[in-house]
Amino acid sequence: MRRRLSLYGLTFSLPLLIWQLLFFVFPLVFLIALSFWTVRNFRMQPDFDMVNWTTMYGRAVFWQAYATTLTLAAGAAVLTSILAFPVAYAIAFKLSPRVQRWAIMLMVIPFFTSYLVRVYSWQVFLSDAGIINVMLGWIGLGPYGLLNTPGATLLGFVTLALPLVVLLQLFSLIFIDRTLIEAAHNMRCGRLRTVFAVVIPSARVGLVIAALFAFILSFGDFVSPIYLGGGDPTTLSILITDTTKSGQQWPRAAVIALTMIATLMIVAYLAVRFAYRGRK
Amino acid sequence: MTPVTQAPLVSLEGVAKHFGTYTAVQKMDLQIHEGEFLALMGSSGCGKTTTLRMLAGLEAPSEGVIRLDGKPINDLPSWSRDTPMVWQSLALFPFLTVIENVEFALKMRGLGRTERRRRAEQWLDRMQIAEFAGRNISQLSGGQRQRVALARSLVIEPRILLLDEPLSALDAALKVRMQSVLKTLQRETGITFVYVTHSQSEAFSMADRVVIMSRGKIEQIGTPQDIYRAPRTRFVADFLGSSNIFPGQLTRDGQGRPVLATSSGDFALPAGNAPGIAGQAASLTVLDTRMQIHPQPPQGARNSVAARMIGEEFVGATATIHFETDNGQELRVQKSHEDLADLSLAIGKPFYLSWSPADGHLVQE
Amino acid sequence: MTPVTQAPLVSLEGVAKHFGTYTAVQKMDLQIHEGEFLALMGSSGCGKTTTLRMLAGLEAPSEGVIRLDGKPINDLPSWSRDTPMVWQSLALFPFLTVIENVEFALKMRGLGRTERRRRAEQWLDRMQIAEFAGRNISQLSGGQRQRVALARSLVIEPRILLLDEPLSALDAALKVRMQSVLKTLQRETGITFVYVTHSQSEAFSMADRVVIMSRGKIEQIGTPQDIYRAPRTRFVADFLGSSNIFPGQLTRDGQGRPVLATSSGDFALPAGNAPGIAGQAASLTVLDTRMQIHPQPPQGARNSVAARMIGEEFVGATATIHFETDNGQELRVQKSHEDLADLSLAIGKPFYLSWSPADGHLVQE
Amino acid sequence: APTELTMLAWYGHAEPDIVAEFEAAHNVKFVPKYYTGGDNMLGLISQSPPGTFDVILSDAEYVQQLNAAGYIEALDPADYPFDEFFPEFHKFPGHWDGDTLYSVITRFGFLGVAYNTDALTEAEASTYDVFWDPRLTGKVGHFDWHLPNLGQISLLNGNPHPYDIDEAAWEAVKEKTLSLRPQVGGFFDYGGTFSSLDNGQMLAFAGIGDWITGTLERNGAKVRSVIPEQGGLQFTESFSIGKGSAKADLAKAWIQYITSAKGQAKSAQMAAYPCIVPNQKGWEVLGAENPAEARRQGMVPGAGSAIDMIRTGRIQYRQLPVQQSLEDWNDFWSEYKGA
Amino acid sequence: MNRENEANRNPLINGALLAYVLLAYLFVFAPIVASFVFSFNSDRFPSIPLGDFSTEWYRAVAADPLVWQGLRNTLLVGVGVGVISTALGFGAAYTDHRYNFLGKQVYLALALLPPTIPVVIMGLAMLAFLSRVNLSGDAGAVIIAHVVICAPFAMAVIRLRLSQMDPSLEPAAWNLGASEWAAMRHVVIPFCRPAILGALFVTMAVSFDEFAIAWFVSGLNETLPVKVLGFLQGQVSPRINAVGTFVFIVSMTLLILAQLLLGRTAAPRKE
Ligand SMILES: Nc1ncnc2c1ncn2[C@@H]1O[C@H](COP(=O)(O)OP(=O)(O)OP(=O)(O)O)[C@@H](O)[C@H]1O
Ligand SMILES: Nc1ncnc2c1ncn2[C@@H]1O[C@H](COP(=O)(O)OP(=O)(O)OP(=O)(O)O)[C@@H](O)[C@H]1O
Ligand SMILES: [Mg+2]
Ligand SMILES: [Mg+2]
Repeated sequence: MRRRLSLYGLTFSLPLLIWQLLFFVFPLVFLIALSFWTVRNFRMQPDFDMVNWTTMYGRAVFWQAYATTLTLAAGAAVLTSILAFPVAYAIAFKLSPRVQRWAIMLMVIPFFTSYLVRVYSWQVFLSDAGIINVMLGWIGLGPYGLLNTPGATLLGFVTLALPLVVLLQLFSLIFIDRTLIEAAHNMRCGRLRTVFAVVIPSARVGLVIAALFAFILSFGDFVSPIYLGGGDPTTLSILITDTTKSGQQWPRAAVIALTMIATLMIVAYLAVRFAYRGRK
Repeated sequence: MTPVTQAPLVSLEGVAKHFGTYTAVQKMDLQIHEGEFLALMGSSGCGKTTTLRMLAGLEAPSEGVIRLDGKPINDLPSWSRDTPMVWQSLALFPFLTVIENVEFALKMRGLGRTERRRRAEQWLDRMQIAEFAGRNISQLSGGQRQRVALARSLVIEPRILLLDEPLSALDAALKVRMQSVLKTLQRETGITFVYVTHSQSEAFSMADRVVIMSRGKIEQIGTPQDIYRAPRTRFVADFLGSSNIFPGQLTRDGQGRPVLATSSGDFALPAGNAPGIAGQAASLTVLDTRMQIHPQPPQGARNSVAARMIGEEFVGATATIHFETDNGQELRVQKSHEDLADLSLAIGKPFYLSWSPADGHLVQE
Repeated sequence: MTPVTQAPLVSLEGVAKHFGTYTAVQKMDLQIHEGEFLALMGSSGCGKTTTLRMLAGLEAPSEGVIRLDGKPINDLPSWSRDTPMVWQSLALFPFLTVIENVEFALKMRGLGRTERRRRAEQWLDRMQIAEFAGRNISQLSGGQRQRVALARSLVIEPRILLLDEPLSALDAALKVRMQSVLKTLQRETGITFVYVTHSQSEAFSMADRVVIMSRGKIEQIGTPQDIYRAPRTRFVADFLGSSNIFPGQLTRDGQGRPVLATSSGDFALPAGNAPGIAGQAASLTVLDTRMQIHPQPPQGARNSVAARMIGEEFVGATATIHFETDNGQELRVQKSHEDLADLSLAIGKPFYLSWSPADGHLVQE
Repeated sequence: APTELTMLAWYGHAEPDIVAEFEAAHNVKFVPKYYTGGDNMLGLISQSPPGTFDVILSDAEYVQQLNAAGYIEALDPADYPFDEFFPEFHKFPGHWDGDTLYSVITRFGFLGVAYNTDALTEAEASTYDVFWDPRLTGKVGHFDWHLPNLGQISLLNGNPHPYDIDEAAWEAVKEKTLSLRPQVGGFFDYGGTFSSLDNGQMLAFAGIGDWITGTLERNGAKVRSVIPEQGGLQFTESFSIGKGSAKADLAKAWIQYITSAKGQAKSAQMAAYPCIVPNQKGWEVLGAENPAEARRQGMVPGAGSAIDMIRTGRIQYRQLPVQQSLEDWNDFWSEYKGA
Repeated sequence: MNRENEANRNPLINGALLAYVLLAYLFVFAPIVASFVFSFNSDRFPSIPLGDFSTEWYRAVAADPLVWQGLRNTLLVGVGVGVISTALGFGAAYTDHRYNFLGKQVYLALALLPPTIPVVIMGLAMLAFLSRVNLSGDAGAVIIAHVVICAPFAMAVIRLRLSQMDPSLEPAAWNLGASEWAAMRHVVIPFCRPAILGALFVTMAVSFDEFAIAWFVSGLNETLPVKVLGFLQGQVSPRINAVGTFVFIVSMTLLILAQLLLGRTAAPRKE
């Protein structure tokens, strides 16, 4: 097989390359340029000024929002992973192949319902007079303030990430060599202990990647912090919109966006390195 | 049940295993004695692995009782038995180093760090892989992995070791090497080995006793010599594969001598191998090394059949020539190249194959 | 270069293939004659497939010239050559029916619908698979697929057919069957077959000439008989695997007779096989069937070495016993069970192995 | 086919209840793009080619910005029925650059204290201090925009011109605002404000007024707005014609229509959210059409009417900060949210 | 063999695990089912106890010309995105399958990375860039932006199929006289057909559901999900549920079609 690109090969490989260069790389590069522009009279002007970077990085609010977002996203990643694991484990090991296929099918469905609609639904569940508090009321509890709390934001993140995390975990668990588990049993490793001694180490790559995806999704989401968290505390995605309220401060918003991208890349790099540590 | 003087280490009494409507193992009786090397053989899917897994507690018997030292162990979970197993895939833990793999079973038994390490190192030494202690499994060769798997199972010094085709993934040269490692190990430690294999060569070279299974049933149990010389059933003869088999019916010829009437003709039977009831179905087996090839019909008291050559297999000093009779039965003859030189073999050419009645062996259908 | 009278159909002149810094095929010279059955043999990775792919135009040679009928075809793309190939995986098109597969090459050559169908049906008939014409590939057995693959390649009635381990995926019985199909086909059509295989048995049973390759180089070309009887190099002897090999240096003994000095002792050489320059490196090969096993040192003019038994392979009527000398060389002896009965073999036991100088064969290092 | 006229507006301004009649009369079809905040709107305009939007509805504060950025066309005052408007709205600040008109006011509303009538009485809600009431801890909501909220605190601090304050007063406003932070249950956009008031999640709201509670009230929710004793703020919505519009004439006709007495009465009762209109004649038409709504919104001439409240100084215009920069206010707001 | 062996099974633990799984599915489906229920509920702000059964939100949605326009846009965009991303994704998958070249890692990164960038950032960057080059504000802009994030999905689906293709299939075609183009037409594309259709539906479904980027770049030509965002931001109303339910049904139909197409051809290959 000829491995060099020919006219024929370029016909297939170039379109995507050109498209992604034009409409993915250029926008991101433009975003970098934008972060050095200045705003005068509510109009952006091409410029090369560090002022947006120094202003944003000089503000305590920015770092607060950064810390909040990082914490929430990391929390969502851990929480979602922990909540998802028993589900993925049970689907992978306890269900017959037929039921398993159904379980996977059902987990795919949420991807096709609007996340907005689901978040809106949660509002109805969580509000003071909402479904949950009404039901708690029947047994004489509450009402509890559930909506507009960081907990509700986390709930939104879990809603967003859980199906994907379950599926990713599931696919790494399904491919675990069953004989490894049996070998552990065979060497006096009990049920629960096997999960920690064999199952989790074997599926590490998949588990870490799943958590990483939960992190990425939560880190950039603005729907849950606004509609379930009540905009309080401020996350980076909220800060992006807020920043523009000083009259067209898109360059500053670009600074936040670029910082977010950099953070995601570093986190992804660390996660992948951790996942593959000690492997060849 | 075979009467035994010494109490068996393990005994299976009427053990069966069903998967849904499928029966993988049918009511099986088997005694395994302390210190013996027992091989389980049979074609793919005959239930060898299932039997082994029931011993290891990885499958529960559907019927019957498995006893260890006389005590039933049917309900003992895998992790409460000391029946370590060596897997075909080895099932080494890829996320642990060599020594951590070997320590695993000791850790599960709650041994302290230093004691664990000491005993693991001792076994690595014994298996001559001490120098790889800190390596990852992926950095080892096939033979080295095999040794790690053995060390990992033996470190708890069990009374019985279960092996499921442990050598099948190795190349030919390494296989022979590891056979001698295994056999020596078994002799020196006195541990009972239950060894599952496809390979006649492995089973016959290493085992004290061989169990031949077919479709979940035991067909024959015996020493390698017994089984090779006197297969009890047609299945066993077929399975060993070194014989040509003629199915037929017992009857008597014009002179009243017992013969087997087959679709390829009536054949005289070996002297000592007197037939039972006339009319009974039986098969005659003839080792492929015992057959002669003739361009013309042979003379004398030999049995003979006409057959066309259909192919040739060339293996080192010998060749196996394949023939087909007019009614479609395939026959094989194994000969050295010297013996074949003057026959001018060619595919499609007709020949005659013959054997002395004394080289035949009668088996049950 | 071997001198040939008839002009070759295909010739490779100094052909080499590099992948990056790796050389898969080294300057190779080879003539393939019209109507012959040529087998390419060698261990995995020696460049057999690469050679075949260069003939098919799927790889471009890095150096040298490939000629078809004397005309260089280096730069001809695969689709402009009539060098059909049968792949190890068969590479049948799963989304086409049997007959559509066979028609494919004709369609690509722009033949009309009816003519295409007529010629495809003719080949299906010839390969005895006409009844499956409308089936999907997935509904065929292994042997039937093999026939479809052959028909698909042969339908264009090429002068040369390239085959890359076509039988390796089949089971043993089918292999022998298909060998006879292939050989008959080649004889009847007179098409030149270039047949790549791992298997000595296949190459030696079917081919007119065998090419043995090692690490991208041709080690020996010859008829099967020539190669088996007189391997030219140590590699070939090793590769055929039926010989024990003693590397050493040519020298003379006390009486001035030529001997080979090896790490296991000095060995007398076969008579006709007179040595070249003293001090030159050479190897002595001895077929494993030609060696004897003795419990005590043998007497007489035989060469002998001491060795411990390390294992045994049990194959039908014969057994191969493995030994190891004190300096770690492995030796093998193949014997029938009868011959071994009185030796009381046991792993670890010391023996003596001997052979007559006439059974030795001297090869280049 | 009808001509398409594009309108950039808050939700509701191009819904059938408002535009159907005009569309039929002029064979026009409105293509609206609804935004949810002025900055959001500015962003959209700045990123779209000139001429994308024919008609732009914006809050008065943004008219200045639109004009400064050159996104809107100058208008001829003679084209519009200013003579029917209350005099206060003839030369509305920010809509004129010298003598050039850029935007025509179409509706306005008052911002005060929005409250849940189950939780508070009107008397209790009649001061901004109610936000600090311990009963409301965690139940005070902010409409998430600095101008109305900080303006209200500025009023509470006794500044007569809430947006024209010196540094000391600004510091005082900041300090006062920060003291409210523990009471706050969230910062909401338009939709969030609606739902959290309706489902009782928030019991009092700063920065909004009848334009939201009025809608909810119509749907049976127990919420109301009141102008507290410290006074209220006025927001103002105005129509402009987008720079480069190819259908400026139609756009002009639309603005004429919606600022006419008939259009104004319609606009006052918009299904999406009700507002007060500046056209005196419009009040009359509304009073005839729907006296109850006219009364509810205070569009009945006399004491306590909307115009009266403006004239007696109870209402101040919402506008951009005068002595501080917009950034200062916004940055402080971000800090406040993050506190 | 998927199931654990029965010898080591404990019904109590398994029961608890299965109960947990059911709870998890309940959690996942609660908002979906609720929105479906609310869409038929007369209250504008639904709560317990539920109001009367009503189809008024559907009627409101159906009567809203903007919703129909949004639907038209969504379909237009969906089809455009499906076709273009599938074509681009196919090219990239084929490139990855067949060729090795310097910088392939970078090429693959470009091909696969976009879905991992948060949508707000993508939307912002897209709008900023597209408006500079006068491409923003219409369905074309949404298609451009959606193709960027959808092409990787198409590539993944088709790459998976190509990896099931016997690597000698294409050379076999050349060897039988098919030029590269003919082999593409007669072998590669027929082999990948189910995956190509699958990719088409998956990318359409993703585009159908994307609101954040579309909000930024769609300008006046809003798609349905952007409308939903508008409903949520502007005037909370159970129309969200009605539109959501509708979009859900369309997406699911596409997904099930894709499943059927992929499943049908995957099965016979297993023999
Ligand atoms: N968990 C299971 N569920 C259903 N059937 C099973 C299961 N395990 C094994 N079987 C079936 O039981 C039969 C015996 O299987 P077993 O693995 O014991 O065969 P084997 O003799 O080890 O074969 P091989 O030599 O191929 O390993 C097979 O037909 C297999 O398909
Ligand atoms: N496209 C390629 N790129 C790099 N190396 C290659 C390529 N194709 C083959 N090689 C290398 O060239 C050598 C010869 O390969 P080839 O496939 O010809 O071996 P072979 O003799 O057919 O082996 P086998 O018996 O395993 O099929 C191998 O080492 C292989 O790794
Ligand atoms: Mg098995
Ligand atoms: Mg090869």
